[in-house]
Amino acid sequence: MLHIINKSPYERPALDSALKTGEGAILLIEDGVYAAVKGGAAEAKIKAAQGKFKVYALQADLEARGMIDRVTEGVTVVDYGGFVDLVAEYKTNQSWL
Amino acid sequence: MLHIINKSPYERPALDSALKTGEGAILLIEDGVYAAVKGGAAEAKIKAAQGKFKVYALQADLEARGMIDRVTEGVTVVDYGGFVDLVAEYKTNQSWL
Amino acid sequence: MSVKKFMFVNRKAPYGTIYAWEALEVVLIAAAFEQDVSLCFLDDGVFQLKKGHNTKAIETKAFEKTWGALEDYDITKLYVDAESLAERGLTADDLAVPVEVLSRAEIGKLMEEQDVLLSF
Amino acid sequence: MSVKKFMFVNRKAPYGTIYAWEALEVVLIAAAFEQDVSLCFLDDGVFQLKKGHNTKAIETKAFEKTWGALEDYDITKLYVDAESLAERGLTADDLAVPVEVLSRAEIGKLMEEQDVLLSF
Amino acid sequence: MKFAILVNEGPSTHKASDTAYQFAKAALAKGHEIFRVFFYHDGVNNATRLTTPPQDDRHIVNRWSKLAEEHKLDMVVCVAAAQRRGIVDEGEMKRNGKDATNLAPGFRISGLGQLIEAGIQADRLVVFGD
Amino acid sequence: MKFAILVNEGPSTHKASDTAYQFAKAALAKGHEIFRVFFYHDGVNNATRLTTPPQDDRHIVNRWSKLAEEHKLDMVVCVAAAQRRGIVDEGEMKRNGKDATNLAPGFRISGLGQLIEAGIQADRLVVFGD
Repeated sequence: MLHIINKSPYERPALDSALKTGEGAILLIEDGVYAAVKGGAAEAKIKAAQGKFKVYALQADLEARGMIDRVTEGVTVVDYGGFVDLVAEYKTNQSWL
Repeated sequence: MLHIINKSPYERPALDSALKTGEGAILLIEDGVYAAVKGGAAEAKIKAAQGKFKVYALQADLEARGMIDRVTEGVTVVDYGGFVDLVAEYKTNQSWL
Repeated sequence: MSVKKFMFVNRKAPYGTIYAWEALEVVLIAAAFEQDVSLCFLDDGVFQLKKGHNTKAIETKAFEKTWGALEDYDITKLYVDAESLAERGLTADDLAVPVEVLSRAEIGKLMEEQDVLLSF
Repeated sequence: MSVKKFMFVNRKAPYGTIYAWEALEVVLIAAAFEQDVSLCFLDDGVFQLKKGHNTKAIETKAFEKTWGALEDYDITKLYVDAESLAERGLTADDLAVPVEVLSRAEIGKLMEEQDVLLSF
Repeated sequence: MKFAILVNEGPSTHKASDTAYQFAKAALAKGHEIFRVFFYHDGVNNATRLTTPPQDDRHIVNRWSKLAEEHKLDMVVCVAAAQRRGIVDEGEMKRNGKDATNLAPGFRISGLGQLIEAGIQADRLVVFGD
Repeated sequence: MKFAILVNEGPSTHKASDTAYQFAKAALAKGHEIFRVFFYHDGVNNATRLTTPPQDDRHIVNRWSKLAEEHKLDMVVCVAAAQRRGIVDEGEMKRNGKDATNLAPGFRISGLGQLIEAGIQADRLVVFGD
């Protein structure tokens, strides 16, 4: 299934909780995209998760935060259309609010 | 100074951040009162902090959450009047939102 | 009307915000629509079920009794994450209603089986 | 009018919520009242200062330029927590304006010296 | 494919409404159907016609109204959440003895059943919130 | 002692407004003065007279209005935050070409300067938010 995460990994347990619970795909949006940025403490979490999850991050939110040029390897950047495609692709989705 | 914390220690870094930065007194209110409850992972943090901080927790919020009978030792329970007294007692206060 | 599997994922503490209470209102409506309803409690959501709420001093409606009433609406599938309980110093005995305590992996499997996941 | 020491404590990431932007509006007013204004950035608040914001696709006003304009309002005391930066993989070179990078303890001391702390 | 969207936060403060709007626009552009947009919790605050955002900023409410008009979207505001937060149409005004309305064009106030129905009828329900 | 209070969240969704209200009541009961209550961010949503909370629940807006009347409290709603969120008095209605008002009794709309002034004049400013 698709796990949608809109919370910063430095402020909320949403990403940790999703990683522990599920499998499938992770889509990082809004403040959640900070998890897709390399160099920070979140990088190791995302790298460790990539065996079990495909990881996506929303382009618009990465750009807004000045982070589009430092995305962790293996993370796929998608636009809003890609967001729609992911929701269509997976039978179920959950927003980890 | 007085540090006012209204966030659960399990969901937000507010308490950790206040403990690292300041000294003086900690007042736990709203979901922040979960830090004042014994038996959970937050208990050790509060006990460790008690050398540097006086720790208070708001009675009304502990009661609402069914936690009034399991407050960590050394934490002083205050009512809204006590909240007012604490703000008056310390020259400055900060809400760690 | 077709029946779908609705799971309500509760991850927020009660009273600090209204999400837990307004989520419960949705649960009751889903039951009225005779859907296959389950609730799962993770992270601070487990605090919602703690017994002994007394909201008199915060002057807010308590919803502890509603948990007990869920059975009248044929809602009996309440799942609680073992790890979230333990981290918060709680056991199933501390909760206001009977629940099934599960591992994260078991909860993950249940989520995969749903049609609709509503998270609060 | 008397002059007080106002410190604005910014702990939230930009754009996910409006707090950072509306906080900046208060900062500018405090400066217009000729108060002794300082800003401090902790936790996710350090992300507010990251340079290179491009908010076209989220269709929201960017406020990166406002940091540069603060000097015109005689606001020059911008303090950033070293630990928060490091945890997020950032250095002072990544930021849109010159700041003073301090330890938590140093920030704590500055807070103690304030008259009013406004936190966002 | 048939989508339903749940918006749980108001305009401005949280990004939920913005992201939901961009998602809806992208879904429509791809030829998908949007069965319903349901506004709950503070999401009901997206439905007031009384906002005046800064001129150089997006107009979140009008944008939703326009999208609804262009694509005949069904945008439903939860009545219970709306009553708590003061979102009022003609019917609610009379029922609750209020002296004004503030519901924006393209929105209608109805019950939570509309959310459950959206969950049943749509192929996918996506939640945007905080 | 002279207190100022800043409320940054709306009614119902977050507890900030409730806690601020209980704090204000307790401060007044102890003989303190409240120089001003300032509503910012979503806090401006506390100032709509259009809410109808459930009958067995507290009425957050009316409670503030009543406290203000009893104690002659100065309750100020930030104009910029109010415009973004649709809180409107007579003056704002005319200025922005709106067709209704929703400001509750006891509140007035004014600028952010009123918050800074409160910080200067009061002995203590306490922030309630999320």
